[in-house]
Amino acid sequence: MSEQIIGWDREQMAQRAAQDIPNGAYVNLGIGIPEKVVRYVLEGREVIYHTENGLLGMGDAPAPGEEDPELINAGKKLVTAIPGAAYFHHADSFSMIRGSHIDICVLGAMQVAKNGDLANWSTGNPDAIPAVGGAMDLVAGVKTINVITQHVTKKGYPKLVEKCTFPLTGQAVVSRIYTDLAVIDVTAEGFKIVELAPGVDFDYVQERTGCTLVAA
Amino acid sequence: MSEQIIGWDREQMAQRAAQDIPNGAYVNLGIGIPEKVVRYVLEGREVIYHTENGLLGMGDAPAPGEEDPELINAGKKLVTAIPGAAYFHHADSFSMIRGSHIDICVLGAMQVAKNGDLANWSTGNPDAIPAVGGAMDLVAGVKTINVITQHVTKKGYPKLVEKCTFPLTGQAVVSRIYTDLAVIDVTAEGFKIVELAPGVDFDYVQERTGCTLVAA
Amino acid sequence: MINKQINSVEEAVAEIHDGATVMIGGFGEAGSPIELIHALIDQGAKDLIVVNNNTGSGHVGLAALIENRRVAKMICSFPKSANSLVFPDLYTKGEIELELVPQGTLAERIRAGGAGIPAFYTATSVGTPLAEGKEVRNINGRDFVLEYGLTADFALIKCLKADRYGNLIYNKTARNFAPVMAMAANTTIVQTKEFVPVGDLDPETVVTPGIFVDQVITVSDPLHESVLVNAGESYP
Amino acid sequence: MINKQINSVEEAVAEIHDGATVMIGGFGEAGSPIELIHALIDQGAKDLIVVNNNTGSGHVGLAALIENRRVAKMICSFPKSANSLVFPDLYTKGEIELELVPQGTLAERIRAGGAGIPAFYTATSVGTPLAEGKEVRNINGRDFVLEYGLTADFALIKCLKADRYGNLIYNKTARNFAPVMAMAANTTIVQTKEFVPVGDLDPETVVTPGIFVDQVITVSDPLHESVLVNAGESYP
Repeated sequence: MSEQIIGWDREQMAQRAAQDIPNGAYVNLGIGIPEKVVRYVLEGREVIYHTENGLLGMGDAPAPGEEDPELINAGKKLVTAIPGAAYFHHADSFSMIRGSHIDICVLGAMQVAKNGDLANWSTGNPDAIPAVGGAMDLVAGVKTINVITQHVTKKGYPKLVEKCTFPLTGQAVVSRIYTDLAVIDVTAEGFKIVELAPGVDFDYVQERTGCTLVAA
Repeated sequence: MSEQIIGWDREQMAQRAAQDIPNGAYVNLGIGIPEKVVRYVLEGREVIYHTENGLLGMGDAPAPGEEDPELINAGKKLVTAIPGAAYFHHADSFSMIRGSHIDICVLGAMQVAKNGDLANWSTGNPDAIPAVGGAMDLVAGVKTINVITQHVTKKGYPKLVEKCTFPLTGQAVVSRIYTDLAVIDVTAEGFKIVELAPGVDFDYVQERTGCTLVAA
Repeated sequence: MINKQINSVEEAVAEIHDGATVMIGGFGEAGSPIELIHALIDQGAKDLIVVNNNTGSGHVGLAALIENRRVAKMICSFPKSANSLVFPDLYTKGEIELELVPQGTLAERIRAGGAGIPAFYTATSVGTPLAEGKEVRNINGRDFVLEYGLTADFALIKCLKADRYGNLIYNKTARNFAPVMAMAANTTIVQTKEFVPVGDLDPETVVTPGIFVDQVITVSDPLHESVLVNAGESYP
Repeated sequence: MINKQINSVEEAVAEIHDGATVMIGGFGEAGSPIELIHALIDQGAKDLIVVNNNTGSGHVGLAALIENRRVAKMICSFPKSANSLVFPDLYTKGEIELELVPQGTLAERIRAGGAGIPAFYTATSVGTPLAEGKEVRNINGRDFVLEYGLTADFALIKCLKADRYGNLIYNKTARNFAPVMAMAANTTIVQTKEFVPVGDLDPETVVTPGIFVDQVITVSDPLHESVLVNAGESYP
């Protein structure tokens, strides 16, 4: 199986995730596609983005000439600070996370299990360099964990699975998943389709998923 | 026995304690006579006074007209801030104390035992209102705990004793004691006279002490 | 749009329910949100558990809240400052409960509550009556007691400047417990001397980021507790 | 007089001994004290235990310290950023040790070390391989792991402005780990872009009070790690 040619692209996935962020939410964005969410705040809403390296009120990338190498996000990309922002140190920043003050976190994933288990930090390959960053803190502390991910791996394996085979980041933490094919909730009955991408049907998604889906 | 009429007065006790504070020390002062120490920094020395309610770089009382009811010390008396001061919140303030960043604390005492046990927060009287403030944090965290106290209580009972009868603030914490009669170190051999107040002799101090003193 | 500004102290304290745990900022009068406390007295909530370093002075502010029999229990470090009359009287009569906590442990327990740390070890109080009944653990040769994080339903705090996001800065030693209480409370209610436009506060100097703040009410000319106490006033 | 200013980066790092634990500020290049790290390479201390969120980029700064085989062990959360070449190579060969710590736990362990908290509980990592071998305790129905405070012999950090008392302010997200590392190290060595007279920094806005700082060296025009990496530079 090659890369998906139907469904949402990366920008559309970010845009779809942004739609579910209510006015006034405090939101942390993981590295990768989630970083793009910052661009898609809906008209009439204000959302405050937190980056765990010490900024509340993160804005999008700076205009050319406005870059400061000491103003970056958790992915070490150049960002800006909105009016009304605040800087703080790392322990204070993770107090916001661990203390459940952040409302929503949007993360990438390697695997999500139907009970909401998340694996996004290690393949468990003993030769790989393990690197966890703030992922375990985020899933343990943030009220709502959403995931943006391609529905399958580059090799075509399902990322939504019965049970994670990779080492866990956190147990039963994921609420909602935005893939290129669908928006899917983690429910007591398992993965439930909330919305299908244009031109994608249930069976198409089911074929590419590692466990039985529940229809909307 | 009535109040001491020989020996050092309260200002002199504070002044004597100040002599032992080296240049560059970070010092916390307890409520009562210790508060007066701030006035007696020796010529040529700079000492940074910490007050646990959130100020490093505390100065003496404000000049008339300069008072701010929101600039007070731990005894809730009006103070000033020196140039180079810093304000911080209570948890940060006690990080300085608990984390052993304060070099010297000068406290009042109800009793000091010859092994350095300190009692300065409660008589243990079940009818009294217990109040501990920051005393237990200070004795647990500050590198050197010195005490300024009258040598005996108002009723004439010794405050330097074999063993404290009042509930402890901390165990084996006191290094040096400044009384109206003498400067006394807590040593492995017990209380050792370092210096006698003018006109006071060893026997006079010994008579007013609850255990055997070691001469200088 | 985010706007945490509200229009009256009455509205600010309206949701505080009987039995609520309420953290109240201030060390003595510095930082005491006296208008919010008086509004809470007017509002009538009772059986409160109040966390403050002290128990108030005279017959206004926190002392008046206690005197009006709204407080079932105080969690504090120093309940008998000069001019503390009300609490000692009720405590002696056995009509109010006290949990006495060393000041640094109190600050750290509040900070832990806000930071999602359920418990921590500290050397403070080891070997004293305040460690009785607490778990003691030897770590690297020294004894420490286990202390638990402290959270609250509400915090009432006072600041110098606030914006509509709830970003706050404070005045001098009035800062004291407010920043950690703002972290530890489910709903943080702030009285500010000045309300400023978003962008006025320098992001490098914000002490309490708006994430910890829920409601902001402007009290431009706050009462001074010591002035009221010296004048012999009482509330209501 | 108190004067923590020193005259050269060589003098600043002179006392760092073989086997020392050294906390190094910075999240990626933001806040990385690159001149102090290069001075440490020149100084020659080895078998260091280094605490940093990452492992450096390219062949300069922290990556160069590792490449020059001065680091026996890294304590970090994310050792393989973009442009991290040196550490992964040595780690794969088994020539450097790694203690992987979740980022928030790392920050809190450093803060605890500085605050005199020997250990605390956190929910982070529960049920994951990083909790293996750690004490788990159920508190109010949720599992938490026990984590220990982290201290160091030295901290090397970077700031924007400093005075002779060692009061510091930072620039934007370059603040990151520096304030807690300054608390947790026995000797804190700071490189500042500007050295200002005592009294210039507003007491309300000081981020790191001087009590946590031992030595201040002015580096007015610091190197940018990303510029050096993009130019393919290596140190020494």
